[in-house]
Amino acid sequence: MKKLINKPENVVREELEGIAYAHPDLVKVHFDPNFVVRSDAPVKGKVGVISGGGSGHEPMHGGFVGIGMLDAACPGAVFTSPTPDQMLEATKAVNGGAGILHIVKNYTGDIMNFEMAADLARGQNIEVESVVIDDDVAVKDSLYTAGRRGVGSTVLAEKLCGAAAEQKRSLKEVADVCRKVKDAGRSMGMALTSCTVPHVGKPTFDLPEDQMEIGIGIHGEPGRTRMPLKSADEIVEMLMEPIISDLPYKSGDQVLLFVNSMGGTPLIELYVTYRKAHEIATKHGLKVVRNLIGPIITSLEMAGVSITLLKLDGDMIKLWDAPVKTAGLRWGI
Amino acid sequence: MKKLINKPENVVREELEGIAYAHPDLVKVHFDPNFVVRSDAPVKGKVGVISGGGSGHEPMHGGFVGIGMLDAACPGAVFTSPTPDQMLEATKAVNGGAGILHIVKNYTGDIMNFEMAADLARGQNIEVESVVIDDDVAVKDSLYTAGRRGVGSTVLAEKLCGAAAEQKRSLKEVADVCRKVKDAGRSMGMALTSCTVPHVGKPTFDLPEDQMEIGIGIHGEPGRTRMPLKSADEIVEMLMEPIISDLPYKSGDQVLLFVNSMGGTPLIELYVTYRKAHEIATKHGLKVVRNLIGPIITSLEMAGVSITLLKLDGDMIKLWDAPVKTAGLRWGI
Amino acid sequence: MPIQRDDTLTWIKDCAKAVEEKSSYLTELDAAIGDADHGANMDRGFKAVLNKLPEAGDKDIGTIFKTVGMTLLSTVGGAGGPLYGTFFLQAGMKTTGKMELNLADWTEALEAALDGVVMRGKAQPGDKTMVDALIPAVNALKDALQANQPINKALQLSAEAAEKGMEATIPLVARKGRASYLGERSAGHQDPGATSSHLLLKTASLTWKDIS
Amino acid sequence: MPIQRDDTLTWIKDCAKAVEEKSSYLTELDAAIGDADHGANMDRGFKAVLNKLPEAGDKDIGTIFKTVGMTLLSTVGGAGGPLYGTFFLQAGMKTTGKMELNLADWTEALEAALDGVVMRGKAQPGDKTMVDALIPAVNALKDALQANQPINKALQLSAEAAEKGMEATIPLVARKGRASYLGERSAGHQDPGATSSHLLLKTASLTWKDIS
Ligand SMILES: Nc1ncnc2c1ncn2[C@@H]1O[C@H](COP(=O)(O)OP(=O)(O)O)[C@@H](O)[C@H]1O
Ligand SMILES: Nc1ncnc2c1ncn2[C@@H]1O[C@H](COP(=O)(O)OP(=O)(O)O)[C@@H](O)[C@H]1O
Ligand SMILES: [Mg+2]
Ligand SMILES: [Mg+2]
Ligand SMILES: [Mg+2]
Ligand SMILES: [Mg+2]
Repeated sequence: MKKLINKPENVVREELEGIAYAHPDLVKVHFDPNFVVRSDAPVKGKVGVISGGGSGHEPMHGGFVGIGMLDAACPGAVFTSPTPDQMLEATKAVNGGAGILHIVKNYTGDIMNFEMAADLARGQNIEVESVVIDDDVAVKDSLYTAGRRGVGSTVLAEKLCGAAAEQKRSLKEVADVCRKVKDAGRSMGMALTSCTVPHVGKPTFDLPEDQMEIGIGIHGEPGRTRMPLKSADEIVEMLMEPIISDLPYKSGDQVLLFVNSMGGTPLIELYVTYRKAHEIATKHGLKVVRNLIGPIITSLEMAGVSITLLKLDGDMIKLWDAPVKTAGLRWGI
Repeated sequence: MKKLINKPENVVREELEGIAYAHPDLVKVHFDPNFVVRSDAPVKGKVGVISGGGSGHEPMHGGFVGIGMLDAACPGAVFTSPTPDQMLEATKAVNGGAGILHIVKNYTGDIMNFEMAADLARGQNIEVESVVIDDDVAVKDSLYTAGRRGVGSTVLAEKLCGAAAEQKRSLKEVADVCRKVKDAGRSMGMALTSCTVPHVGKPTFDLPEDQMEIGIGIHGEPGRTRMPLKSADEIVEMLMEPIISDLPYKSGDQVLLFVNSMGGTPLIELYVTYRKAHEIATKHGLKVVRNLIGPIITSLEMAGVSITLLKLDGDMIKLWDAPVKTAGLRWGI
Repeated sequence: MPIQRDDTLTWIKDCAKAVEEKSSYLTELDAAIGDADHGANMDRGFKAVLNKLPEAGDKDIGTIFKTVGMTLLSTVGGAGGPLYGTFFLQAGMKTTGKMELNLADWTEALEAALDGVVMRGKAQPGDKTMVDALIPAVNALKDALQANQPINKALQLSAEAAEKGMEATIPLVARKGRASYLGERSAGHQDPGATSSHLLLKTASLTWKDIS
Repeated sequence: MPIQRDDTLTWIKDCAKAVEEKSSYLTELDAAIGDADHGANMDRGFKAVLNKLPEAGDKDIGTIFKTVGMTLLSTVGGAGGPLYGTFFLQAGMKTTGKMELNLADWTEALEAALDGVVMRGKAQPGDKTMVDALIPAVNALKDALQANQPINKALQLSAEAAEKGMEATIPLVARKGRASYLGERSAGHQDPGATSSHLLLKTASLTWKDIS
């Protein structure tokens, strides 16, 4: 295992210490339980937007705490959902009196931990709504299973809901924005290499030099199929087809195209990927009016990409363009 | 070789096509010769700031073209300096009548190609100043060799000079800012893994699973020493010591601390790295008043980090804080 | 003599030891059909429990189990955290005030724990989860109780039933938890949560082997 | 009969072929002490030259060499681009208007080319660069000219001198170019640029082996 770390069990704590040193203007870091909040929290009369999940997906979520996006983020151990006490304390810390939105990725652990936290918060008279993001078309949606995983749309929901909350919209309205993203966003990812969880010390899976995994999860969960490595253009087609056909998007739709690095894939390859994704979207008549390109929702040092397509309406475009000031996304301020 | 590419010889072109699709609001991409210019170039009465270098270091330089930073960037083949015709055409395209600054990294190829371009531009009555950045303390500075390599400070120079140019400072004043960065910035990097140049198809060097390379160059040039892998804290000490002792920085100095991913190292490790670097700087009495953390000047998918320390004065801080609107760095606008 | 308060402390400590020993194994099982953290999560949780246990001082068994539950809840994370947290919290509710447990008490506590897990995770038998180890274990306890078996014999039977349930998860296609993303590809692997559940019950039967 | 205009075209085409064949080898040499691109750069450049050559139509040798130089300059990049660009541009200047070259013309052209490389790169003999192959080659040509050798013999001697110069770079510690970053560690490796310079001169001696 080749990583810039000290002891595996200290990675998350030391990361948070680094964030605390680096961004005192943006966030405060709370330890035991661990959470990151906006430096000016709680903001009176504003809905608090909170997300959280296992560490190892940076900048998500801690890198998106700040004006116009998240009020708080709860980082768990690497690839492990955080615990209810973290979410409860974060919820209390950002409670400005207008209620709290929990943006939850659809993983059993995240769901259960956030559910317990929401129950505890309600017990303390804090109004909480939860929206579960489940946008990964690599997994078949089904009532009889855990359903689809939550991936790329989560960050887009965090941006749009954060902007809506900043406008002092009500909890229901902010949650409605989140539900819109949940309904209008679809993602799919692939891996060229595995990643190595620090406390495990060896790759989560073996991927031979000539193979790739299509439909990978952000925790290294095996994908849909393993197959011989193909060209970027062919890979992008394999990711875009299930995304576009799942919703379905129709000609004339305005979309945000989000090309994400799993961590180890550098920007030069993301632009090669973006090029083809943009061309395919355009060929389908979709209008790519906004985009996001970079390592945003990562899987440690895994090489690979995911693509997210989000259908936008006028309000969503305005929310996307609204100022945001976080370590991971920033504009207009 | 596992990469999201089509044919190796098309990587740079397809990357540029991706950039053109992605950022029409920020840049125009010119093909044959290849260069990227601000969408509003040339800006009348403003010094044009240009940089360039081999591809494979993204977001540097093309990702830093836009308001408040570069007017143009010239991308060469992967790890290969661009050619004089690219620089000449870029120079002409951004010539607003106030002269052009070439920010050049100290590599023989970059120096010679920029030199020829500057001569050609002067022949067309465009005033050109060139400043060569050589901040890599891993290489001994010497009049009898090619001298130190140019690395992390380059991007900081691009930001500060871009801001100075945006204020309509004169060519000499903008070049003075660049010289200040050249004098006040020092860097050093290390690699956990090699990178693979697409047209080569195999790693530039072999680095056994238990070894690391200290003092690596951004083109995979061998470093100072190869040694057994150490902890993040020990590695950061090995990078910070030569940086701090080279200049020397003194207690009370205000600095910008820049922790850079070589491409394959994810953000979680950068924050672990930043934590220790910040502590060491602070222990030396340095005041870390600004920072930059991320994959900024990369070496394809190489895993590793570099650290840059730049001494700041009041003017430099103001220039750093000035609005910037590029794909790779953005704030205040 | 029934299970004493101090015996429950010993069981918890033995669980912590067993989880530490089996940590890599549990994580390996989780790597195959999950995300390679079940062992590390449980180990982190039980290490925290060892630190917390002194706080239960000389309190009753219910307090001990609730302390374990709260600690697991706030340190394990993932799916395992809320599930095992709920498991011990529910067992603690049923044993509030008790300083010793007979077989009926233990059976009732475990049944409440199982119900808590089902309420929280909504897994059905055959979904390839820890529930598949816990249900047969609770059923075995009930049978043993009815047959008037001594405690250690009942514990042995329940551990064996859990082991069979655990092994029976191998051919199953997961319908709950992270493994369900794999669909058919989840078949052929033993469920990590069923494995850790069996480990806790087997440890009980070993720790309390002389209690009859 | 001296070297004809068409012979120079053949030489350039043979150079392109030789560079393509040796591309991986040159890149490997560059991987050891540089950045693994010298072969790819030269190959890209000479491929572009092949496309450009028809533009030189039936022009003089100077135009041909200048076309090669301009093309290399705008397609090779790195250190090799300006150096080989200058090399051919300077050779072109010296041969402006000429439709054939005798040994004195060729020697003069190569000397100008070498001077251009030195002016551009400021390398001294022994710095472990292409200059270390070019200087002995030019010296050998001058000697052969003085000794009234036939052209093919002179070309062979200059190629051999370039080869020796190239091999002599192996033990050197680089003081110019990317390899100089390595300091002492650059010793023990053959310089890629010296190797490509030798390749061009060796190709001349093969292409023109029947010209005397
Ligand atoms: N809905 C559920 N009900 C009961 N048990 C479940 C459920 N979902 C998952 N599990 C159990 O949790 C185990 C995985 O735990 P763990 O690895 O700690 O969590 P995560 O999947 O979040 O990483 C599975 O092996 C399974 O036994
Ligand atoms: N200053 C110089 N003068 C002459 N030749 C040089 C100089 N610097 C480098 N070279 C030659 O250039 C070769 C490297 O060329 P190339 O790999 O194309 O460029 P780069 O080093 O920019 O990647 C070296 O092997 C050396 O022979
Ligand atoms: Mg997990
Ligand atoms: Mg090069
Ligand atoms: Mg798990
Ligand atoms: Mg080279």
